[in-house]
Amino acid sequence: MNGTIEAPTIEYALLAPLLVVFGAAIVGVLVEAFAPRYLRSAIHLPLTLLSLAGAFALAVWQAVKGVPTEPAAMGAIAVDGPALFIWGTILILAFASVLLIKDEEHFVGAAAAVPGSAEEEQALVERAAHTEVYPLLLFAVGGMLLFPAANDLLVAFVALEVMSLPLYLLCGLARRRRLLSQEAAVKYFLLGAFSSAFFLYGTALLYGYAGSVDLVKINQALGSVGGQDTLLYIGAAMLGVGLLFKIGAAPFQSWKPDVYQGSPTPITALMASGTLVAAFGALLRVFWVGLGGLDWDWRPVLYGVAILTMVVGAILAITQTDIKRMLAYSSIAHGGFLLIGVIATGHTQAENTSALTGLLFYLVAYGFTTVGAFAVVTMVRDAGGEAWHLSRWAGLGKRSPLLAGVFAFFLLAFAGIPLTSGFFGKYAVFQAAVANGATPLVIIGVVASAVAAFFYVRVIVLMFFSDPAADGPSVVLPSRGTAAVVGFAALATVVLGVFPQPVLDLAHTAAQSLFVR
Amino acid sequence: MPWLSTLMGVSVLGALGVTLVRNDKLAKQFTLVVSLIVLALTVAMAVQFSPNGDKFQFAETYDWIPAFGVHYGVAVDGIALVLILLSVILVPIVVLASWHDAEAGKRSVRTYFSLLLVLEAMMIGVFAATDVFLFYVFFEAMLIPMYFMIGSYGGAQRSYAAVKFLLYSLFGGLLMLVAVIALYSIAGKGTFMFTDLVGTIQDVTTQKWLFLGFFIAFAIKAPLWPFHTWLPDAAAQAPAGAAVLLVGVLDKVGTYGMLRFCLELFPDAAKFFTPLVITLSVIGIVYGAIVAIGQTDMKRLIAYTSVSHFGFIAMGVFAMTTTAGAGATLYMVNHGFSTGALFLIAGFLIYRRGSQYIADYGGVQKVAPILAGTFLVAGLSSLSLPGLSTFVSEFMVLTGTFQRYVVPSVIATVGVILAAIYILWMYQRTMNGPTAESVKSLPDLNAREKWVVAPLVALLLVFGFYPKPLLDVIHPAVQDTLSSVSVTDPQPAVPVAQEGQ
Amino acid sequence: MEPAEIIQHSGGAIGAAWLMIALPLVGAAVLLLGGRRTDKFGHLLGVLMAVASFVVAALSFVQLLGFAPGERRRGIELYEFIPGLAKMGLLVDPLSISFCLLITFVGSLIHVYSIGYMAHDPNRRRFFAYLNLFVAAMLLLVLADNYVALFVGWEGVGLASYLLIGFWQHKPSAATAAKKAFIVNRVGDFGLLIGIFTIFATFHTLAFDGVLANADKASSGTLTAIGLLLLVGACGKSAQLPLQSWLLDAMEGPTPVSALIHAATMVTAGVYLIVRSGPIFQGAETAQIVVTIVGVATLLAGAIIGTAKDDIKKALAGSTMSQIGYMVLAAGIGKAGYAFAIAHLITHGFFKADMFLGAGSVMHAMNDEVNMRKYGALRKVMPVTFVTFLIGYLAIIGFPLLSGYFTKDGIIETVMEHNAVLGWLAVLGAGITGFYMSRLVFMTFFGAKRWEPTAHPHESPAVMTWPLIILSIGAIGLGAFLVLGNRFMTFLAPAVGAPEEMPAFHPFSPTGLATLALVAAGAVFAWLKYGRAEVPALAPRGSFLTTFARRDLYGDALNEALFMRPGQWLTRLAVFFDNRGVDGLVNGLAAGIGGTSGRLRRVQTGFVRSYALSIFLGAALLAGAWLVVGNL
Amino acid sequence: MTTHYLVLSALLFAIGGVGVLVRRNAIVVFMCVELMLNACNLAFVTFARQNGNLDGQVIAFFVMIVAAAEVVIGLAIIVTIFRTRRSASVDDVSLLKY
Repeated sequence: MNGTIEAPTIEYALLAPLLVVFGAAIVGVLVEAFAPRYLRSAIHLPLTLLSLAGAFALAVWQAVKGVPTEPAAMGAIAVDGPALFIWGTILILAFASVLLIKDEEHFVGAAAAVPGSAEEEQALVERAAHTEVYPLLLFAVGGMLLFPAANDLLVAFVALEVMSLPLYLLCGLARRRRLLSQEAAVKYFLLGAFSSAFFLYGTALLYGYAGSVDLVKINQALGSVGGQDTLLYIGAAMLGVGLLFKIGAAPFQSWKPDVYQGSPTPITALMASGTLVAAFGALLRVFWVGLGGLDWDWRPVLYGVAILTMVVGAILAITQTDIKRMLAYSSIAHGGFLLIGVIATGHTQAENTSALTGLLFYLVAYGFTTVGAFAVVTMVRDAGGEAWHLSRWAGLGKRSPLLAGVFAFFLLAFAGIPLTSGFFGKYAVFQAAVANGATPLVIIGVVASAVAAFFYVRVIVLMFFSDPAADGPSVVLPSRGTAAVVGFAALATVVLGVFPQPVLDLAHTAAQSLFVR
Repeated sequence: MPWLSTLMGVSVLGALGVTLVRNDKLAKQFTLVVSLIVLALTVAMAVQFSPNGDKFQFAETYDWIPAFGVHYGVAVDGIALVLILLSVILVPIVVLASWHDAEAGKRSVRTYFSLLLVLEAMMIGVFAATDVFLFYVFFEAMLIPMYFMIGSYGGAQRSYAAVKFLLYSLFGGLLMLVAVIALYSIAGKGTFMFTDLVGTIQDVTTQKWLFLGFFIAFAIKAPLWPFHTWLPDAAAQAPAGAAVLLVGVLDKVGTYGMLRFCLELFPDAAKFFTPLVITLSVIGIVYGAIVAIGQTDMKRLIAYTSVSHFGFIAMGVFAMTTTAGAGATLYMVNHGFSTGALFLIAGFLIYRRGSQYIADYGGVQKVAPILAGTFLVAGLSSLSLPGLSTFVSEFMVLTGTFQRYVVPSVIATVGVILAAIYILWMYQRTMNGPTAESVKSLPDLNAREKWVVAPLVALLLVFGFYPKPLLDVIHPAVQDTLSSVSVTDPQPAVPVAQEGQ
Repeated sequence: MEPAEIIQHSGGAIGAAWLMIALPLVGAAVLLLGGRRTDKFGHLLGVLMAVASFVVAALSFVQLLGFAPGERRRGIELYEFIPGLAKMGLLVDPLSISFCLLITFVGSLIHVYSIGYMAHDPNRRRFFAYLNLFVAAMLLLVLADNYVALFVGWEGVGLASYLLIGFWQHKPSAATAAKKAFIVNRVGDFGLLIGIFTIFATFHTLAFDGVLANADKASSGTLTAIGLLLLVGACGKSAQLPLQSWLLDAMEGPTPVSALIHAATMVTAGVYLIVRSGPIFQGAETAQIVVTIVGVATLLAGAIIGTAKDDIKKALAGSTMSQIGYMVLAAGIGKAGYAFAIAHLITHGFFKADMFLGAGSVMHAMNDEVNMRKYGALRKVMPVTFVTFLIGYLAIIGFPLLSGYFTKDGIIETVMEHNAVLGWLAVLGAGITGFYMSRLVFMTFFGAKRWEPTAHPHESPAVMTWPLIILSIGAIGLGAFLVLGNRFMTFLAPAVGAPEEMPAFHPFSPTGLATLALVAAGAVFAWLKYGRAEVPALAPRGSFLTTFARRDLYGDALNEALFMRPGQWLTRLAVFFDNRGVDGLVNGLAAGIGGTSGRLRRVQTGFVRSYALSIFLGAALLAGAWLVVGNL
Repeated sequence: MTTHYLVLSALLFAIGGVGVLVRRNAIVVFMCVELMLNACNLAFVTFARQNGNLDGQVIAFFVMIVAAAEVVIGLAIIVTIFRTRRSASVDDVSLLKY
């Protein structure tokens, strides 16, 4: 090479969804800077929603127009079938989360004000609001879109940070229980930074091994380069730490319960759905594309991780008394189930396709149900804000049967009862795993989900079979947005549970050509 | 005409309709009407069933989830038909019987009855499913309405019982799920249609594993010893009506599954495990009866008698002789009627006095002779007195089993003696002797309750003396099943040329 | 000579034989379903049905006589009962028709008698319903042409007996007795059932003609097994040792019940079963021997029990056991004994029913007092009862020329030829019979009044006395009619076969004389002890032997020690095991997981640094694992 | 000879990691994370030299920028919680547990 750098080519059309979101985010920042306070939220909301919708539309157009078979932006970003599918999913989920955020109830007036201080009082009085929430969220979503599409580890790292940093902040902005919220923020931030350091170090080692951070090149190097396996293994492991941390797989799950519990519920919803989807997309790409040739080595490792994750998630959830914390553990358990799908790679492309299809379907099903569940959580409140403690949910089935019914339905979906989306999600993944000889893992999986069923059922028992507490929580009349989210999620859970075929087809076409190489 | 879909459709629509009706009384009547319509339709279907026609009739098959090779496939053979008949006959009776059950807990009456109809649809579906996956879906989904019926409308311990019931069955179901998936991918047919899957699994070891996956689920459902302990709790806590459907129909899915899936899909494994299953059944027969004798709670007692009876059924299924198989199938039907009657009449009694404990009764016969009389008839059917249909089935099961397994069937026959003890002793303690103070003012059966009991008793008597109509339908199906397992009945030592024997 | 072929038959009274069963069944149904509405005429309907069924039986009998002896086995197809197992069909042949006549005739009389006896019972209608039910079931039992249908009748009569013993169910003793009767019978049925299974496994049919005609083809081992199993059934139904204990308690039932079910008809079903299954037993030496032993043992046991009872009905019950013992003994001998067994069964039906009804009329007069020590000198106040009872008494002890003399003596003679030991034991039994029956008569009708002050004995109404009279006529003449000239044996031959040369009847055979002598001795001894001597109002403590007899030879004590107590213990154990053991395991597992969770969640300390540590270690673990796997 | 640099970077990374585990003060903990990032940078640069392409060095710049952004966010959060609790010790923030 002779030092001259030729100008890179960038397929703006392909990246349009990304650019829209990021662009909107920057506009949002400008709005914060220049628009008068009373106008801001009036501008932000449509801006955010429109940008997300627009991005979604673009992604769809992209998919219709024909999925590119070449990585874009000089091989930095791969806009392929799975990526587009995941983009679509994330955008819908983000849209839903925004609808939840809409009623300011959730966010602190003045984050800088010390809880219980005069300033806070004042902030409340003048109904101050942190409208930065919207641009922050957009940045996070942008990161989420970029993360699974990143075709080289550097972009992946940047995307990781772009996704995480805004979330760190958003976690700390809860209006009520501010101490918890701030604590969540600190924990998430420190641990997140810690883990991303691992990710970066892993990147460095792999770079050292392959001489490039491009996933495809790394994969090619796997065969050719010799003698530096230690470098490779440790590097891959470090990379794994960073990714597994984001999905909250054991033993990297410890942040999840605390952060999910402390954060404002809409943000929890976004993290539990969007981040998880994004992280899995990235995990898949890194392991299937970057380390594809290494699967005989990483499969046993992930095998162990999956088992540990399912067991830890299922078992610890049993004794939880806080609804959000319980959902956090449940999402850990589901992370375990999803990992089964990651492991279920086979020898033929068809097998891999079916595994990927199952995984994508599971992500959609789980994401929608999760958003719905958290949306319901935002609606059950008492004097101190949302009623988190399970004992407060007793007898909800009598006070507001409809809401309780919907929530029960979501729980059954989590438990994977037939005729709900959750069942087909699990089924698709398990089937792929069995087909590729991971039957023992599946057996552990079903045992874990039997255990998991217990705590979902326990909530149903509380809501329906036990009598309401005298000063039980009241169910607020949902804002139109929240109602829409709950309704949509419920609908999705039913439809995917009864007629999964269309979405399965979609996922299948998306997974058809697997990831571009 | 798509009979089976119509049946399910009517009940589902009925369920929706009930939720829309505003007034409770109307809702009840509506439910009753719907269930009667379903009954009528089913009978209309049954008369068109030709016993010696194709194995599966009234078949409908549509793709449901091509990606998984899953179909919406329903059809009936003789076995399924009689079980569906059982279900649709029991539902209206249960509706009539639980007229006031739902009100006890100050909970939504409409929900109760709409759950009832949903359950009916699922009961029809689970027996009619010709697609293994569809069967599994119904198998699991059925749990939910029953779970709510027990949990919301049951007795003091209801939530414990409901959770235990759900988790126990769910666990079995999940194991079965693994087997279902494995069956699909090992068969490699790309379809879940039962008929296509029969005989695809050749390797015996594989068969054994898959068999276990299915069997454990069914053994929990049935329930077979030692997987039975959820039943007494569930049955004792459930409202009488729900208990009838639980023990009368839902549990039959277990034994039905053994006959339909365990035998036909995994014949070699079935033969391999027969000794084990027969042992469990025999233990269950004797053990269940002995434990029943020791019960102090009426509903628990009845539940344990069912454990004993399910032992008979499972034994009949795995004896693999035509007589035993047909007997077992008939047993499933009769047991539904007889235990149904027992539970309902016990329910009437409990509803009046407000206690499930045998000790709280005594001398009821004097104040409520009709109640006592019908209770006795139901009891006698439970101890399978000749002249009542249960005798026919039990006799067939034992005779058929004896042809192949002498010792087990002899031990099982001890159950006949024990049955006399638990039934008659309970009857004596509740109905005979000096009338207890607490029941002095007990009213006798009212018109509605008589209408509940009459059909059951009638069925028990009619099929007790003339089981032919049922057996003519059952026999070909059972023979077909056994031939696909490729077993033949043992030959007599002294062959006697007998016309029509 | 062998039994004749069965000929399919239709038409005539025999063709309508099913009416015999149907009529009383309808009666029962109407009375049970009709409820209070039928109270007024319930008893009349009951009687009508019984009589109607007798008429059918009589007509069928006449038609049967019309056929040549070799063609007197007529089978009637009704419908297919259990496809592949059995058809519902009837077999009208000399054997079954004799039973039909006995059942319907004596049954009708007892129905009539009951009108008076139950006059004051509020539930008389239900009583008649049950009686009709019984008659129907009993007729099905004897008319069935296969073992399944027979079993249906078999348990049907068991049910009727359960209902009738417990008819006064407000009395705990009655309820318990009823339950006991049913359960003990079930133990017998257990044997019968397995016998039937074996038959099916062997012949693949359960029809009599199929099985019995081919019995000789089966191995003697199989036949022995079947025979013994059938015997178990017979013991249960006919209160033979070791399943006798229920019969004495069964006396809790109203007296007509004791007369009809527990003396005349149901308890003889065992004998019917053995005789009907003759070919099987003839192929099984051992089985036959066991049958005879059971018979002898029971006839002695019953007699001994009879000697010690002060309760008039229990004394009679003991005697019933004993008499049935005679029949079983005879039936065990084979073709030579069948005729006598059945003949004695019929005559016994008459005179025992006669005496039971007599006892009933006495109780009726003494406001339901059953303790004979409270009777005495009743012959003056109730002459009809006395005379009829006396006839029955003479008949049973075998007073020359009365029924019992011919039939019982016939049995003893035959047994004597078959096996001397058994014979002499039978004779001994006859002697004891002489004693306890005399004791009973003397204590009841002779001696001084020992009545309760409240008692005002009087003769019973005509509706009760006429049946007595008719029955006593039977008790007088029937024996001679049947036995003389082997009339009955020749009649039965087509059904059950007969010995090669017919036994000649000689009135003063040594055995006969010995029997008479012993009986006389017994009677005299009884006279000395209870006729002439003063009978103490309270039973004296008596010797060990007396208590032994009073306690029913410790039969109940034995059952309690062997079955009841261990049973209760086992039950308690099983219940405990089920709750703690099986269920405990499940709940324990759940609790275990919960506990694990409770401990495990402590790991989530809430300290960032511990989380970081877990990540750090996790990373190390991951890298380590990877290195290991990678370098494999 | 590049191995020395690698060893050094590994050392730094380890020190940073351990620092995160042992130090209580949130700021210091955060600094340790930064140290880890810089260890990575060193590794990148070294490998760049070893592999003879510039990517590694370019990446180092990216990382610095990201690190800077992280600092901004981090300090914001830490300062807030410090104002609330008057303590920057990470061991004090342990309300969320089990």
